[in-house]
Amino acid sequence: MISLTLYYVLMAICGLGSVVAVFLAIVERDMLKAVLFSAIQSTLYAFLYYLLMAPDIVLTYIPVSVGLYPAVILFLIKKTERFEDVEMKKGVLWATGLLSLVFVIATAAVIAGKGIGPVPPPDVRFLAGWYLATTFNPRVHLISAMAPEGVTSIVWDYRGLDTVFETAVLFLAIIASVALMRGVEHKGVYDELKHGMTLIGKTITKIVVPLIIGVGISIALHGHLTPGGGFQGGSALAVAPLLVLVVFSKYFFDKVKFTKTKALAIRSSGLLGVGLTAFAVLIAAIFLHKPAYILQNQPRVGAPLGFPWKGIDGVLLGGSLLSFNACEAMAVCAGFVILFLLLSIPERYVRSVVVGGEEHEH
Amino acid sequence: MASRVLRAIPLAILVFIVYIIYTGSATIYDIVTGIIAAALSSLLMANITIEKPGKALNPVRWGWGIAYAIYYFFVAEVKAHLDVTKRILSPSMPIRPGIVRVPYRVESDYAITAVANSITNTPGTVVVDIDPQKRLFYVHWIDVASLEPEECRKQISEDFERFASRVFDG
Amino acid sequence: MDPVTNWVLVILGEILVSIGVFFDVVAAIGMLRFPNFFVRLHAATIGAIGGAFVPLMGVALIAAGCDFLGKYRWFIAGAAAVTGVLVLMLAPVGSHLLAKAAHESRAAVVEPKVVDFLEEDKAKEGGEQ
Amino acid sequence: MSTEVLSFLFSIVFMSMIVNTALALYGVLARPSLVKKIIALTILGDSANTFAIMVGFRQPSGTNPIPPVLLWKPTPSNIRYFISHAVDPLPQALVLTAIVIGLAVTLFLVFLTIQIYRQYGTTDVRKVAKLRG
Repeated sequence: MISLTLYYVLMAICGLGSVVAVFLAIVERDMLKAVLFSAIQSTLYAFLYYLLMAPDIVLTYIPVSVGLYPAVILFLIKKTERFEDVEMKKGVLWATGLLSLVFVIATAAVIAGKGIGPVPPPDVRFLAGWYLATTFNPRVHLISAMAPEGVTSIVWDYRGLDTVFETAVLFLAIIASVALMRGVEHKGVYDELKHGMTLIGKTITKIVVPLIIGVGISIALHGHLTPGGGFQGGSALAVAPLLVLVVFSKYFFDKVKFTKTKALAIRSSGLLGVGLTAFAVLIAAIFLHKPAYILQNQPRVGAPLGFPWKGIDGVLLGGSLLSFNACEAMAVCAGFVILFLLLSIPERYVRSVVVGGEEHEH
Repeated sequence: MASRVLRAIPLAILVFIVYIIYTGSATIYDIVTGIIAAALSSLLMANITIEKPGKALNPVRWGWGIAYAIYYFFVAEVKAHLDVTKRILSPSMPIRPGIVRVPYRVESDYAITAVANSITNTPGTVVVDIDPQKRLFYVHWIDVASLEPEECRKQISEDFERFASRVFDG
Repeated sequence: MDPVTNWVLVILGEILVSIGVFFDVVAAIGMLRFPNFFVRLHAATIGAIGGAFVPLMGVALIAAGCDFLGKYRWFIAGAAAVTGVLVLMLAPVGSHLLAKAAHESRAAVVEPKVVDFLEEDKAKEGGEQ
Repeated sequence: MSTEVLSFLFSIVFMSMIVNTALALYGVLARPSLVKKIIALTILGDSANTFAIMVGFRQPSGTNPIPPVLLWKPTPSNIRYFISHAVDPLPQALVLTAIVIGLAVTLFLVFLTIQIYRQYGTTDVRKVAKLRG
């Protein structure tokens, strides 16, 4: 029981720590410091997710919220303003901060004392039990996803259509950002001495980037077996080009001839892969004159076709989940690369293209 | 293209090892996907990461690398750790910090990085900046014993350079 | 493996972890006592090598000596070793780039100091241009 | 006794998320800087996601819960153990897509903010409102 209490103590520390970090992030006038506090909050949340038994979330949340997102906000601060123009009294600030902490502890005590608090229940809802029972169960083959990873099964099999539409939202957000920067093309000559960080940083980045790519691919391709999947692998993969961008500078991408158009092509082929996998069984069924569903993974009642879930030597393949994960990782990674490439174009240059005509009016 | 494949080989081995260890199992599926992942990432990065593939597969260089590691971990690190620990724990805190010039004579990027990382990793010395044209490290030293660049080199980095040039240079 | 080797591995690993604990405490004291950012980096180095690399190697040895872990034994050992090597590679780059950025932006002053040749050389170059 | 301690500690996390949501809402609504609004918005999203995951958490009596990954052979007894100990996978699956889409939307907001700065030369919404006049 002591170990269980310790476990919850760690959770509570993460919660209280995140309150402090969020408070500091919100009231801070210097945006650089605010981003730092926000990253501390993200780290504490990631630890909290780990303690709440959500390893899948940890694997996406760490690259997204601790890596990509502060980097993007730092780009934003560099291109706009660093300080917020607001006056607040020191006394009021400290009182608010302390009051929020006291509020948390007091209300928690009240809730626990009454015995009606959000005690983690010993059981989950009936629906969750159903999902868990059918995630990987050869005995109920006709309703199972046949992959041991519960979260990925739900993402791509039980609620597959949902995920496809959410991928469309992601795609539209990125297309909209690209549209805002339309017509901006910037190329430069990479100079090893002038651009990027020092030689030491560059050499180590050269070694670390292939390792990050390897780990990202591992997360994506084992999504149906262990915590991981397309989103997680893609956001882990996106850290590698970001690292190259920060350490080597934007002009290095021009040197190796990796352009926005190429990234867009990779992204589109990833999305095409997602689409093809969604329709694959249906297309096969049309030729074989058999009934089938869109997004079908395993054989269902009245639809006898399906992806193989077991390879040679009893290797689990997870049916369509494997293909979905690989394509989604490609699409997510390339999508973020496009945005980083756009964000890294020098502001002075963009200004001359985007608002060049309109500025004369003022 | 052939040279690219040749360059990718040492990198692919490294990525494959990390892939298998990260995955935590070694079934056929892991090995097959591991080979794919290693080939993809190493072919993508080969021309950037590796210049001469022969160097990475040369056993003599590996031997010198192991000697470097043994010297580094059991002599240099131990000495530096004990020295700085003494400085931290002694009540008077005897420090004379300053940034000194330390010239280097090694050639390749990897050798320079290895020497610089060895200097930074030993407590008491941190490489603040590097000037590739003048071939100088600017090192923040916790106990400046000399202002002469050559004397500093002798005290800080000479041993590292001797090993690093045999492992990475030539 | 035979129990004697296992015991030797586990005890060696535990010694390394204890060394790591000692150096972590020393590094924390150093962070508090040292006067400025650049000197504190040296204490941080103790925390990264003596306080992270050495205990990670200890964890690798302990995992290698634990029979009950079954097939995960070598993976835990390997993961700890790879993490240790990554710390060894990345920690100095971090300190170096932090130091460079702090020196360039003058976010931290090099005070107290005996000498600052970097500042002098920069001033000289600025004068020449 | 012990369950009440656990309940108290879990309630702290729960209330922390409520306070974080309130602070983030204050940041989104009352702070003038658009950059600060974006930072607050992501904190708001993360706190909401944490709520969702906490809804799916469980505490099987006496032992620790396990993540929703079946790590053993799918025999009936293993599956029964899995059902009685694993946490709810559904909120995790929803949060997973929410995180990635949240980042994409944030990126779009970042681009919009940069565009506003290009047009008006400020990220302060009060000044932007005046400039539009």
